[in-house]
Amino acid sequence: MKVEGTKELSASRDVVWQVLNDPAQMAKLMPGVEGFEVKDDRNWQAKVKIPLGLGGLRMTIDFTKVEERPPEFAQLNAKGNGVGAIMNMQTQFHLTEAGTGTSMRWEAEVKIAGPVGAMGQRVLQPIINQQVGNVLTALEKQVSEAAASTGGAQQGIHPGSPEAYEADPEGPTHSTEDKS
Amino acid sequence: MLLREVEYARPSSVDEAIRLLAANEGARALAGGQTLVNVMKARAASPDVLVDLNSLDELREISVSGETLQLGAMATYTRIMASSEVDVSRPILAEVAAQIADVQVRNRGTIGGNICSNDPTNHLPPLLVALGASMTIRGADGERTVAANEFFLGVYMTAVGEGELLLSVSVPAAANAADGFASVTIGRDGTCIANAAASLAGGAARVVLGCVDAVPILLEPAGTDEESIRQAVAAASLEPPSDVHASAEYRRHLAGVCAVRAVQQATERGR
Amino acid sequence: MSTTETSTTAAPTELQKGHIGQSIPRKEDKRLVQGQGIFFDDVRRHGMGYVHFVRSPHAHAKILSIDVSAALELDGVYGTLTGDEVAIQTDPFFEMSTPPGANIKDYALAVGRVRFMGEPVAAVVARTRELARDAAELVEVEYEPLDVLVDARESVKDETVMHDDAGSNVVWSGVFDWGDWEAAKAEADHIVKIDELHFHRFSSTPLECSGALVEYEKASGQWTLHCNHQMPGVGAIWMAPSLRTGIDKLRFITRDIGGGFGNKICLHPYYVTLCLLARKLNRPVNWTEWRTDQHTANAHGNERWFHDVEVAVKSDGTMLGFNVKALDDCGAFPRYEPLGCIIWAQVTAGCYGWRNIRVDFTQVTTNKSPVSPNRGYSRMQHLWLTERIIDIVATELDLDRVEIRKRNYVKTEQMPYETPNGCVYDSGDYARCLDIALDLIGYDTIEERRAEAAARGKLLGFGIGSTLDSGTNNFGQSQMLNPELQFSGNNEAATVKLDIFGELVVTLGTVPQGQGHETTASQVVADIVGCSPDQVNVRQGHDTFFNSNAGFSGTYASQFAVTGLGAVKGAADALRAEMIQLAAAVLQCEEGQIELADGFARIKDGPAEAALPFMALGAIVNANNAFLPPDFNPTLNHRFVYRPYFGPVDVEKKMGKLTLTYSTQIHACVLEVDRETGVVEIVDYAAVDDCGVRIHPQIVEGQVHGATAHAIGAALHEEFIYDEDGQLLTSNFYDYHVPHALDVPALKTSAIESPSPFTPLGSKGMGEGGGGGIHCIGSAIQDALKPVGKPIVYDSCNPYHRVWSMLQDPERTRANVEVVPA
Amino acid sequence: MSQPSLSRSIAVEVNGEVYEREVDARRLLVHFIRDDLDLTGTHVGCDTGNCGACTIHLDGQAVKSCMVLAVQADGSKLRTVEGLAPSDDQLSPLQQSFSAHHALQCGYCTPGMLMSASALLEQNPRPTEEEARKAIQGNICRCTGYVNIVEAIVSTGASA
Repeated sequence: MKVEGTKELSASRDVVWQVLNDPAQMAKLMPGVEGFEVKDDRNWQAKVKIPLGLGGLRMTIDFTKVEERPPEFAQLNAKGNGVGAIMNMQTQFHLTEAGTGTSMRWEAEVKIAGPVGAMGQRVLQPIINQQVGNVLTALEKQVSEAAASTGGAQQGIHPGSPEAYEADPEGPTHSTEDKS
Repeated sequence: MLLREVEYARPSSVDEAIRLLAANEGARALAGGQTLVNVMKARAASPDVLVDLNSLDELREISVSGETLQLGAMATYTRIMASSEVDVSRPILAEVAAQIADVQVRNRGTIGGNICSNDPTNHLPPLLVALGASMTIRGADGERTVAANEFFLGVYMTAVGEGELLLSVSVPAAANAADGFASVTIGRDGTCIANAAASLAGGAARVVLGCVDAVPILLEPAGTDEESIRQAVAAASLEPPSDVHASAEYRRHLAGVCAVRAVQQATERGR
Repeated sequence: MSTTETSTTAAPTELQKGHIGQSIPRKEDKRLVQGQGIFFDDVRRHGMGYVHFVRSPHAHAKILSIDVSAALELDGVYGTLTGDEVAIQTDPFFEMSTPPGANIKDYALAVGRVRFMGEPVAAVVARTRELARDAAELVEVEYEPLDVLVDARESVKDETVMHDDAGSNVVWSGVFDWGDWEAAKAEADHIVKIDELHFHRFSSTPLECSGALVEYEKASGQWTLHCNHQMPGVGAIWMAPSLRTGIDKLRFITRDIGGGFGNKICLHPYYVTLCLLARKLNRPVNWTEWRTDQHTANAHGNERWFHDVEVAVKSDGTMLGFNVKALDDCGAFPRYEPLGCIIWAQVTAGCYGWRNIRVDFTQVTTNKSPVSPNRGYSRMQHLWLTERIIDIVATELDLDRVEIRKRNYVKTEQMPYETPNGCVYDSGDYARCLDIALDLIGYDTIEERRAEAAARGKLLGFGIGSTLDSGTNNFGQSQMLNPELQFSGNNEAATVKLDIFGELVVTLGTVPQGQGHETTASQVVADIVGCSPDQVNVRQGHDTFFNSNAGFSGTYASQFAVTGLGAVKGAADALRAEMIQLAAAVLQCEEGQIELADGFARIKDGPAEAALPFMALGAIVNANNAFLPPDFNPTLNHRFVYRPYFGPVDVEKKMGKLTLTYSTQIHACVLEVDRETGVVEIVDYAAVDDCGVRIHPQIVEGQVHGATAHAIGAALHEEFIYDEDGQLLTSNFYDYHVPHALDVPALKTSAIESPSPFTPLGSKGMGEGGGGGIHCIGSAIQDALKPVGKPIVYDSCNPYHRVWSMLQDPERTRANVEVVPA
Repeated sequence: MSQPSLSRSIAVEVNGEVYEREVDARRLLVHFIRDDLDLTGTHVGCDTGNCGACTIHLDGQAVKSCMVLAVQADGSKLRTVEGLAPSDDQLSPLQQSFSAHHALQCGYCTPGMLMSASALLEQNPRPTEEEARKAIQGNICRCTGYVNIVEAIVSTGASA
């Protein structure tokens, strides 16, 4: 299933790029995240309980940065292993400057395998749209927070460099999924 | 067929139910169970605690007061079909309830369960938005009323938050209201591939499409003639899901056909 | 409403017709209407464990590792089984095909690689059903996904190969060339070309899913399978060598079965896993398949493409022959295949008299659930092709669909009629059945009804589906696929005995799943031995230890009325002869003077006291035989193996008698299409059946009703649809819509009886129905849509969205068809 | 206030007899009837609540027992197919009509059909063919094509 769209973000492209490349911040975007572990700057894992309304779907998702052309393009693959569901997602982000903000064009190819598929495509597709929507709202919030706190890109520390992570908040953060 | 472990409680009052829902993270109300139990069988999404509402008889009442027909959240489809109050004050509700699934499901399934599960193919969400219904929700900090077109937020997601309970649905009473409902189903009276509801009042038409998105899509066409209805549907630039029964293009086309037929039925009923 | 006209073109066999031919209340009903039936899941054993399978979410992947440790630690788990244990303890199931298909390795669980979504990878056994599923979710399997093949047209290119041992995806291929196609092509006035037709993948989805309770007795090495396998004879032939045990160590017991329709023939992989578990854990194990498991991983019907169809036809509509390439998709493992590559040849000509037919047949594997014979097995697909050809030729050459059929039907006077490939159509009157069907749907008022419907914005159409139910396979046809196969002919066994107290006890080798064998068998015995069916106790179901079964025992392929009842008749005849001989000895008279009637053996027109109740005969043989002469040792217990005579098949020319009898089903229907939505509604439906002498008319009519409902579901709704990743999108009744009571119109049925000259009772096997409903609904849809650009129906399944797209773009479907002057 | 629990003890009257059992909250009523009470006449034919083979009467109403939790049946009166016949050797008019009209072949859907049909006849003793078809719309049969089942129900009404 192909899902795509564009999102206007208030922060500058560098700030958006910084968020997209910071596993700790990206992990917080996932709905119902209960914990994450950064393996290296290209791989990290998030434990999530995706809120599906009638209950939660527990999944362990492994993210891999596949390709990047800072600060304009990033491609991310995600492999989710849950009970009764295997998710495979390729996502691409194209960032272009739009005045002081950034216009982000994103595409995602989502594949669900296993008995969850038995719920029927016409229920799954809206659910996937919904979850992608949640990720985008969380990204927007994350990006505006980042823009506000750094007042623009921190000089001298490249987001990819190891020191950038020492000052990271410890342990799993609470779910950022706002109360609907 | 074999559910995950789950905790179960059967409160004897609404307030007790609300306390249980608020006190337990991952708790979910169990009404008729005709959707929730099946989702739990697939182990796709499982609540941790089930709060069974079937002892709360006060939620099964159907009553008319003044200009409003009030249906308790636990009113079953069978009870709605047999209710003289519904027949007198908004008969379309009984006619559509009679098209839902089969006798056994209608004996257990409830109006509250139907709209709170909000499966995109359900009959009642688009109908209640078209009728301008409103939902009464109670939580720890009191009651509030939400209009139908703000009630539905996503698949299996509504304005009813954690620790809250839907008490009832109120529908404006209008004996010979110009209401209509049309659908294209898998087999006779089967699951809806596309559906639409319409309610005409004072020359204006509320047309609501189901099955084309996670939530019912409310259209307010310029007129009630076929051309305005088709334009309103086109203007909505729908992106319906595609599945084995209908491509996005076919479902978009069916949405237009159902909208026109629902308005036609409403127009005839209104005469 | 049903009308029955009886026309007997040949004299009925010498039986005094008493109970045969009557629709007596069924013996099976009393227990079934009280919920006292015994289905396999109703059988309980102390300490039994429940099995849950760990199934692959991928359609094609390597298995890198399986870790059952977490599952074993869960409280209440008794044990597990994985593919590597199966590969060590068992041998792959024998394959019927020639290379490359012969080299496919098929084990009870996936070994090294998974090849379809839902394929069992491991099994877990626990104290309760729920615990077994919990534990199954704790088994960690690491996969490496591979390219997926979901389209036979891709698979045949062998760019991705599913079975390395075979080296190709082709299971079997061969060319059948009967008559002289080139001559027919030259003689034709027109050649109608059809690029592609598609028979879709679906199955009968019996309401009771598969399963078994399996016990193992360490002392004797005996397995007992309380199960719903519908062909234990062949099931045991697959399982015993795989389990490296004697075939007698596999005792199959069936009691009641909730429908089979062919979908319960290829259960041997599951049953071998259960046998291994029962032995490993030394505890009875129950496996109950759930609906989603059955759709994703049990038994699908054959999906078949037809390419480059050429039809040689004269201007007056006389059909000379056709040439086609067939591509059959058998899913991940052949199992009962490649038999489907030849079974269709039983009805090569369909109902028609054309003499020149060429079929280039290939069967390939794909990453989809393995196929198993499904009601109408392989003949339905081919009959659909012949009926599509007739309808497309009629539409393109503006010929009347009724006249073109009557012109080309094989005529009654030609029967027994030998087809171009050596089969013999025994009896029938196709044209007469068609007339009755057309009369039932009010054919003569069709045009008025079409106009009236058009006024309501509805497109009305009528359709015809003429099919043959070939019954009683000659398994010798398998030698046309693989000459070394030691399979030919057919057989079934039954035992009839007169007990010490005069009760008649019958045991069958067959495996009824609703066909009423206990009742029809009692009717045959009662008429032969001279008593009432109530005095005949037919033991329920199948049990290997009855010792009343044979290699081909089971209930499949529309053969019970011939093989099953043929065996019962043989045994009853032998018993009858011995009873007469004994009575004559006791009453001191000539055997010719004795008659058996109303439960007595008596001297015809003799004094009342010169009558021995059956009990007397039973008592003499069992407990009072001192006075019998030394050379006369009656047992009153006769086992008979019925064997139809076929003679050898010609393997080179691929000719021979491939089946014994041919029942006829002619279906006709009227339907309306909503022009705006493509929704189809059947407004009139008739099915006419001719299956020779009917033992129990109501049971025969019930089979026609059931086959029609299956066909209506398949023609409009039921399809196993896979996405490009090999994920099944219609994996349960939520999206796989099976017709319910409001979907099936009131069916009008009628029947004629053309007795078969080749069978003991003049009866013919029937019940599969040849897909008559699929053909006639497709025909009616094409007729209804004619005013909107004459679109061509090219698929056997036409849900609303496909009908709608045909309405939007008729040209796209017509680009498939071309009429060329010869 | 009743605290949520993983299992409960329940008392259920089935065909006139009261059964008391401790049962897991997650256990479906159909499995409770079949496995715990050994009343195996009620069957399972699907895993999405579509087929109706599990239909029983719960407090006088036809329901699918695969979509009710066993714990929900505490204090209720159930009737299953085993409770339809007035006595062991005498069938109800509906059961007799099913046999007379060959309204069953394999018998797997029959218990559920009988429960739906008997619930209909209790409310509407003389149903039309359309009413009979609507009453069993939730009961799938794969053998009979419904023709004889509808005839058996309508004729039971007619001769009542």
